Amino acid sequence: MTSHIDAAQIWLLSPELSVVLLSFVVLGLDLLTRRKTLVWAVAFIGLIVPLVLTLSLTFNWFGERPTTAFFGMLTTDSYALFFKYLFLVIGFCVVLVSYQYVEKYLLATPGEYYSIILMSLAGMMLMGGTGELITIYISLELTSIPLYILAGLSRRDGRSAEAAIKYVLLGAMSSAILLYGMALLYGATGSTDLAEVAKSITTLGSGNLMLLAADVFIFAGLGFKISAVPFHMWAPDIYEGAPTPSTLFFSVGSKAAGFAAIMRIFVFGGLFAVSSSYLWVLLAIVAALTMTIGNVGALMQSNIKRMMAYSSIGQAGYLVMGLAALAINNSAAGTTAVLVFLVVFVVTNIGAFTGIIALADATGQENIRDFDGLGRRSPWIAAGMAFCLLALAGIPPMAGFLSKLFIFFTAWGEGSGLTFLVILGLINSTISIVYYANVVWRMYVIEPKKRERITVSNSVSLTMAVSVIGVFVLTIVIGVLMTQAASGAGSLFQALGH
Amino acid sequence: MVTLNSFVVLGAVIFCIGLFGALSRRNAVGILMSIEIMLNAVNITLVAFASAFIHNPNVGNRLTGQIFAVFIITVAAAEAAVALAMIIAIYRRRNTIDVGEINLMRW
Amino acid sequence: MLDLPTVAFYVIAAVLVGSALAVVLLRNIVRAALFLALFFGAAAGVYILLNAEFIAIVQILIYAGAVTVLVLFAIMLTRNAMSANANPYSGQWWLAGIICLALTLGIIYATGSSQMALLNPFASANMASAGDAGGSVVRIGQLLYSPFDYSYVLPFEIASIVLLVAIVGAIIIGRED
Amino acid sequence: MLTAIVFLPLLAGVITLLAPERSARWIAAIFTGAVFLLSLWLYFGLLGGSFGDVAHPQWYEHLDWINVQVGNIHFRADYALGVDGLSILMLILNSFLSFLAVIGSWNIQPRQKFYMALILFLETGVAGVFASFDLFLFIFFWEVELIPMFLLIGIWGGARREYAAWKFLLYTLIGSVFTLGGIFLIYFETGGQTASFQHLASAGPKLAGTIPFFGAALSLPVVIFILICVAFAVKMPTWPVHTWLPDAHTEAPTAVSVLLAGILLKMGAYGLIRIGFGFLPQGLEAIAPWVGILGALSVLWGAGASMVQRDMKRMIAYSSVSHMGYISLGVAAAAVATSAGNLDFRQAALTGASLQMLTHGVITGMLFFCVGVLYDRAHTREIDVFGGIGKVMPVLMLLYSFACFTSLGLPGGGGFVSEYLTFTGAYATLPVQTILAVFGVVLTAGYLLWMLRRSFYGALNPKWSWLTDATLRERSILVALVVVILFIGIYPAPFVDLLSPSLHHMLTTAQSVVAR
Amino acid sequence: MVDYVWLIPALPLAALIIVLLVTRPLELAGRPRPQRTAGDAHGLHSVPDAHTAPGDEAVSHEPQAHAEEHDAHGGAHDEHGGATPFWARVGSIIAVLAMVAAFVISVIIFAQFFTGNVPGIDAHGGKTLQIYDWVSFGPLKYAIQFRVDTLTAIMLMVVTGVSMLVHLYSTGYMAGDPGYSRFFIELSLFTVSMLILVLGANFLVLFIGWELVGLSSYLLIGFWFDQAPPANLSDPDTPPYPPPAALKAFVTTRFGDFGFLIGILILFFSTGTFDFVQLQAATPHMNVALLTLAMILVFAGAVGKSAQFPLHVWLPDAMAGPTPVSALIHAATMVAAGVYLVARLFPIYAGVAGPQALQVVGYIGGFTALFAATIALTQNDIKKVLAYSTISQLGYMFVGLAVAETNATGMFHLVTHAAFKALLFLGSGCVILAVHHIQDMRKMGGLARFMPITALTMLIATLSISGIPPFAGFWSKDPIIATAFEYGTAHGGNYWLYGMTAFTAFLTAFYMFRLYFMTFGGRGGGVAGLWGGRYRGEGHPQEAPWTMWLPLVILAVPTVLLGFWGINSGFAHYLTGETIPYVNPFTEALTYTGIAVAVVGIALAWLMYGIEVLPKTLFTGNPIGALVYRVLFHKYYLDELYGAIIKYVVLGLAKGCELFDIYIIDGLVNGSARFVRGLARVSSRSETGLLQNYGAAMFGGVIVILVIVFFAVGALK
Repeated sequence: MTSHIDAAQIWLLSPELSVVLLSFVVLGLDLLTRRKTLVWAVAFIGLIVPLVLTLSLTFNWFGERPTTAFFGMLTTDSYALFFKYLFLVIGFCVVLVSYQYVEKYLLATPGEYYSIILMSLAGMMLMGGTGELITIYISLELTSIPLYILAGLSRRDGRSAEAAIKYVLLGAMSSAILLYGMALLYGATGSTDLAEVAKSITTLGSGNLMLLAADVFIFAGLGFKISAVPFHMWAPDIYEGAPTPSTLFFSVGSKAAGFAAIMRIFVFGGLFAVSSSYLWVLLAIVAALTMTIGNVGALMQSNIKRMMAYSSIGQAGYLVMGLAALAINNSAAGTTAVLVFLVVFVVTNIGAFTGIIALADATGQENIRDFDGLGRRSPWIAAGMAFCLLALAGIPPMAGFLSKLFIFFTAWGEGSGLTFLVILGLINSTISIVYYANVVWRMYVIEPKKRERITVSNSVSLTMAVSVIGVFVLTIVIGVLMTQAASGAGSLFQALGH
Repeated sequence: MVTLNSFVVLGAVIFCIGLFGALSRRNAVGILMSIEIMLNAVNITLVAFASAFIHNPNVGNRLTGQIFAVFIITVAAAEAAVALAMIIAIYRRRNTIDVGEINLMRW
Repeated sequence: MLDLPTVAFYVIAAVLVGSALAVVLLRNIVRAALFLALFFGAAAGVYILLNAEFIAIVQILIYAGAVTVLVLFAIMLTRNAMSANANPYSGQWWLAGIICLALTLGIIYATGSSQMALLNPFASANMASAGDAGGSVVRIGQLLYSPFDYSYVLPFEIASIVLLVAIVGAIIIGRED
Repeated sequence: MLTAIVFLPLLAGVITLLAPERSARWIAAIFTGAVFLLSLWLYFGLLGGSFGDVAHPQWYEHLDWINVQVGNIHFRADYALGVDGLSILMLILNSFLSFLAVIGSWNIQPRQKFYMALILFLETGVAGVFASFDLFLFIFFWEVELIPMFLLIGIWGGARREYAAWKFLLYTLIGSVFTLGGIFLIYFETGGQTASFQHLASAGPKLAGTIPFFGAALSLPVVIFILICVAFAVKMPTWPVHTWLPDAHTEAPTAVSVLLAGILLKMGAYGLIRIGFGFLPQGLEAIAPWVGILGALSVLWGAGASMVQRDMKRMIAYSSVSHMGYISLGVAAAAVATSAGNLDFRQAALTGASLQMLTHGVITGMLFFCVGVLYDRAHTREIDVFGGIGKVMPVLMLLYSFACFTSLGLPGGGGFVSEYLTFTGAYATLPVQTILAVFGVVLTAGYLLWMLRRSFYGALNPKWSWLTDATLRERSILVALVVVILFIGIYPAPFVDLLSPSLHHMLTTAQSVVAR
Repeated sequence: MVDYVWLIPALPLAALIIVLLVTRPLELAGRPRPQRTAGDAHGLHSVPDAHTAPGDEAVSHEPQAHAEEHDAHGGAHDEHGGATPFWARVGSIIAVLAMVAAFVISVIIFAQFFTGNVPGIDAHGGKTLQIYDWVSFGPLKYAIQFRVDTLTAIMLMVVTGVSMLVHLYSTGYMAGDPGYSRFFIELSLFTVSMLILVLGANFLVLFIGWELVGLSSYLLIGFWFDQAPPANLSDPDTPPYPPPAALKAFVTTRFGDFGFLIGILILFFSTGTFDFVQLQAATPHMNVALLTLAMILVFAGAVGKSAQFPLHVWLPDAMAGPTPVSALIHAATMVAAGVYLVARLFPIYAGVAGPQALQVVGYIGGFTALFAATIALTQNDIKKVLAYSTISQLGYMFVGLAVAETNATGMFHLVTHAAFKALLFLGSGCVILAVHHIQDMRKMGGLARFMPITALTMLIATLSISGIPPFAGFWSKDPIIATAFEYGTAHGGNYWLYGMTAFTAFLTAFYMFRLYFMTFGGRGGGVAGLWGGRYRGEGHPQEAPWTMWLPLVILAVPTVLLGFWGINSGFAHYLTGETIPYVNPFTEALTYTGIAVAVVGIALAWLMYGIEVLPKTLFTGNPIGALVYRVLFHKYYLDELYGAIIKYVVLGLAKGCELFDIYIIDGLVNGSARFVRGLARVSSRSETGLLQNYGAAMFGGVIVILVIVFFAVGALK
């Protein structure tokens, strides 16, 4: 650990730093120009800078990179880099897809909108890249506060404001419980530096109640972000009420950030190492509930965003199953599975939401009914959306199948205790196909009431293309992805000397 | 004698009082105030822990709990600002801040 | 043994709990807000008791000052938002009560019964008389933004962005369409 | 080579989608035709050499696809394509029927382009199932066909298509749930290093031991077998999980029914033979009598239910249940090892069952095409509303009768060969079940001929006097099928030679398990 | 020549292919195509092409007129007098020529065996010819092999001979029928199949032939598939209606095949071979009880195919086919396949299997003989009488096989029966044609005057079947009755078989002469009612053309002469290769009893139908007689019984299956779907939209989890 901050440490921070600077630039640009396209283009192209900087970190362009900076509060292990890329992809796609929606439906100017998104993005990136509780908390808030704002940005109806207030109040409650957990953890170990926590935690018994209470509270606080049952209840309302690009953003971003933080805290902080025998049961129960309630709840929805909310709860269930697999042996396999699943989930979810945005851009409708005959009204968007929905459902040949298979496989392989969870997961994915396929059914089978074609802006089409191609490529190179994820997961465990 | 545990218990009690308010007050501002109470409870706990750790040779001089409390205060203020803005926004739209009536979206 | 700090603690604790209950239970929201200010003040007292003067100052400045004012403004702005004769408590207050009670007991049970590894030597010490703990403003200043010694400069910088975001957000949300 | 066969249709499907509406069918026809020729080369290219078995696949292609080792978890799924005799046969059947399906739906409306693309996607999925040589790749392809089929039934289906499509989808998926569980089990139990067919074929039969289940200790191989084969049983379908089939068949458009009966059901049978029998012979053996009973029950049940159907397609669908029962019977019989001496009988049974996959594919395909010809004109398939239409549709009557007769196992048609082989072989190990199944032959004759009698025989119902006979295109399809059916029926040796090495390999592996 | 035996089936096959692929398309191409005019779906069409054969190009027809014409013909086929197209005629000539050639080869082979000049013959007196292998698994061979021995040679003679004559006959009988070509295709198909059947060296080939003749039979019975149903189908006097008859024939025989196939399976499993010769060597190692069961099951196939009780019901209905078909398939050859099968396996039946096997054969045969004869007494349809007579005679053959030491007794009756029954059917065909498709004998009478050749040949055949010496029937039937008597003596005085066969002989004589008198004779005819009499029908019957009467004349020759082959066990010697001790029948009293019985039968028929001195209500006048008559007339109500079983039991069970599927299985399926949907509704109701509920859920969840974990700690500690 270097004793003082130097250029190399700034280099480690540079991706996040550049995102923040970009958000300032965008915000400032908004004052100077009224041309939305310019703002949008700057936001979009500007994201290349953090990408390049992340690449420079990955490939050590400027010499061997230090492992940590800022007194251990910033780490750039493979795990962190993995999430940086993931969030940058999310950033690119969200910025890309928002172009038309912003001017049509949002209260905010494009500059404000993009800068808020970018700040949140910086928060997310930091969440994956820090190994210290205070920083995690602050990053979480940097992530969340923009999201609260984003939820309330829709100009059109009261639902958006309602979503925002629900989101902010529940978010604050969850922050409180998270903080309480962190406080307890601090109280138990005397440090908020996870590496030190991991060291000192071993002297506590596995059954230390204070530690377990801290575990539960921290999980509850972050469980809110990943919408795990029973902390999921906000998701349907807020997904429905928020403007669709924002919904997309927190359905993928917030969730990924939540998982980044959970795994960081629980693995890096050594919590799983100490209390795995209790925690995996807890996680298994939560996983079972989450996927069941998510998937069953989605069946009867009529609003597509609400359905997607339940869907993402269901997907979170699979992820939590991965966490359980991670917890049971505290092994990197579960982490790998979660990382892989997250990537695929992010890409496919972006595709699915892009379809929703495309329809909303054109018609302003967002009921499942409104997708009737989309296959004829807009063949390419419908095809891409169907492709992504089916990938979410885990139907081959889409990558979703493989990532889900991998997570189930890992859970199955990690312990016989998770066998029934896997079977429940398989049953759930069958149930989930019903509502995903229902959308596909409506898009292709039902005849539309209006037959005129839907015009889709290029940016939306491009996003769709990116995510479809992404899914397709992921299918083929999923092996590579898994290897990368495995190295990311490995780096998370390395610090512990595993 | 006031031990660490006294402070922790105090924190727990206050946290839960705040929680009760957050879960039962119908006025959105009231909920927000309750949440502030919860955060304060956390702060009390943290500062208490920090004091307990103060003689710890490894970490004591970092005063982590106090620093944490500073950050929490900062963020809570920011959050409160945003939340109040939203309460006002919804008041403008719906003319109510009764969370029992803010249920346009359900099922 | 009943020394001054102990007495002070119990007094402050009683005020804290009482004012918190008042905030939570009072029907009149304005009064509740005023009790909130009291609560914040009492909390500062706790901090002083713990020799965390800086925190106490910040608490007074930000909470008792800024936040309370903010809240009061919000209450003023949203006047008549609640129908006067409506029950200020939601229908699930009893459930909330059970939850809170259980949670309190749970936390007390968890913290009380467990051995706090690093705390062991100090856990039973009389906290109220710990003496100067180095929680000076200077030390805290160092810890917040020293680039050379161990410091929380990264979260500090992030916190500044959080504030910026909050400002921007509040403006966007709060402005008229 | 195999990659081309599997993915060419996919490519063609994409091209079809991009091409203008009018040219879609031509593209589809050209590509399916090309794939058909390619798949023939699978056979002719090996003529004179070995057709391979599961340990020595031919046309083998192998790439690392997924190979991750994290901790104690090793997830390995190779992109391994390979064939042995069994797969070659199925691949040819697949490409052949897909080609015919494209030709057979030449004038399908509406949304012709989309239809053709879906057919092509379907072909890819099915070909992948038959060609994959890694269990994970297998299950990957296994579900590829679902959505194209779902949409094909949904968009171009009959009145109750919604119910049928959903039923098809969910039934199949629920089957897969168990199968995936079984696959995980077998993967980890056989070492957890690879799921390649070669590995499983050698390691699977060695599995032994028990697995606890709510206090009971169940035999591990049996449990794995049952789990894995649930999806296959659904797909085949076997009683009592067959009820999706009549609905799906009835509602699907003609060519899709052909594909459904012709190849999709064979995926189940193929899985049963390749995975159930090939990898877990000891598991199958332990419950073979029950599997045999299920087979016989399917035969009789399907035949019985066929008798009382009013809708031709529904009747044929139930007849598929019945005919696929022979496959279960044959495979079950092949797994029973009462003594070393009856290996030859068991090979006969297994060959019969495998051949039944082919013959049922072409024969039922032909039946569906015939019904399709009728339906295209009359827009009804209700048996009783027709009457004496042989008078106006003599060619169709001839071909339809041919299909019916070969379906009921008349010599000269392929059905006879497979049924005869199955019976003669299966009797050696499962006599009672075989006798029950043989009775199905009588029932089959009953319902098929009764159907002919009610629709084609008798005085022409004046209502239908305007019906026109099969067109040249329709005739060509049917005649092509006739030729194939006759060829199998008269000279089955090439097909059996193709199958023999792979089946023999499975049987000797199974035999060695019992010997141990 | 034996090596070229494959030519025999190949020739008709070639003819089939040529007709199917060459001449018939030419014929169709030459046919004028009617123009489809707008709105002619129910329009009127000009006559010449109103009735197009199946296989025709898509043509629109005028259906009502068609149906009416059918009715006018009483349900029989129509269009006589219409010209047969040139190419159709060419096709038929090709078919006939092929049959002639096949017959010639058969004769040569037959002669070779006669002279004993067969190269490469094996120890079992035959030669197995490998055609090709289906498949083989180790020692299990599924081979397509032909076997030629004396039994085959005889059958080849019978099949090709009768088939040739029927082909020839059909060129006349079917002239002008729109399905002329199709008829010859199907006829050739039958011949091929039958030849495969008799040539088969193993069960596989035999079974192939066995099933294929079933197909041909089905097709030919249903040849006039487009007939309108007659008004009163259930009336026994109504001529059978082709569509259901064909169905019935096929399914009923399949029922027998079920047993047959199981028998094959047992034998194959036990011996590992299908080959008849190898089976002879292998069966002695089998469990006798199992073997006996297997042989009885194999016989079940014969019961179906040879229309023995209780599976005989299809044969009378099979008369719905054109008469040449009845002659060839349902009298001479196919129905004899069952007999051939038992004869083929005779060494096993008699030598290896338990005695129960042949007892079953004998009793079923004997009972059927009697049973069918009683029904034949009451039938008025000329073809139905002959059909029941066929059933009865087949029963004789089985008795002959069951009671005798060799299979020669039964086989000899098969051969002679083939001749005279074919003759009888072809003759009846001439009659039916002459009286314009009336089959009811009550509308005939005195036809001998109009068609002397037919009458004379029919008379010879009738005498033959009645067992009057010196006609062939006597020489083959008498040994059966005699052997049955010996059998009874040998089995402790169990004369049941003898009694049945002897009584049947009486009945046969009666009903056959009843048929003759009602058709050709009658009161007022010459030679005491034997030659001519009052014609009760309409129109002016005429003698058939030469193509039709020539086969009658040719068949009359063996009908008269063939019997003499039986003298000195000539036939038996030829067939078995052994020298069988021969007893001159005329030295036995039993023979005279048999003849006397036959004569009494003839006399009774003569009194009742020839000179009609006895009233026809002689036996039916009293209540018991009337009841018996009713029962017999309705064929013991077996059709009704079977119909009821099918309708209520089989279809009931089938419906049960379907309902189970719909209500139980699908009920479960749909029910679980509904359950999940209900669950979904409930779970989405939990989203109340109230944020405090959500918060309560969150913190409540925290507590629940906390409690679980704490309890887990307590439990695990």
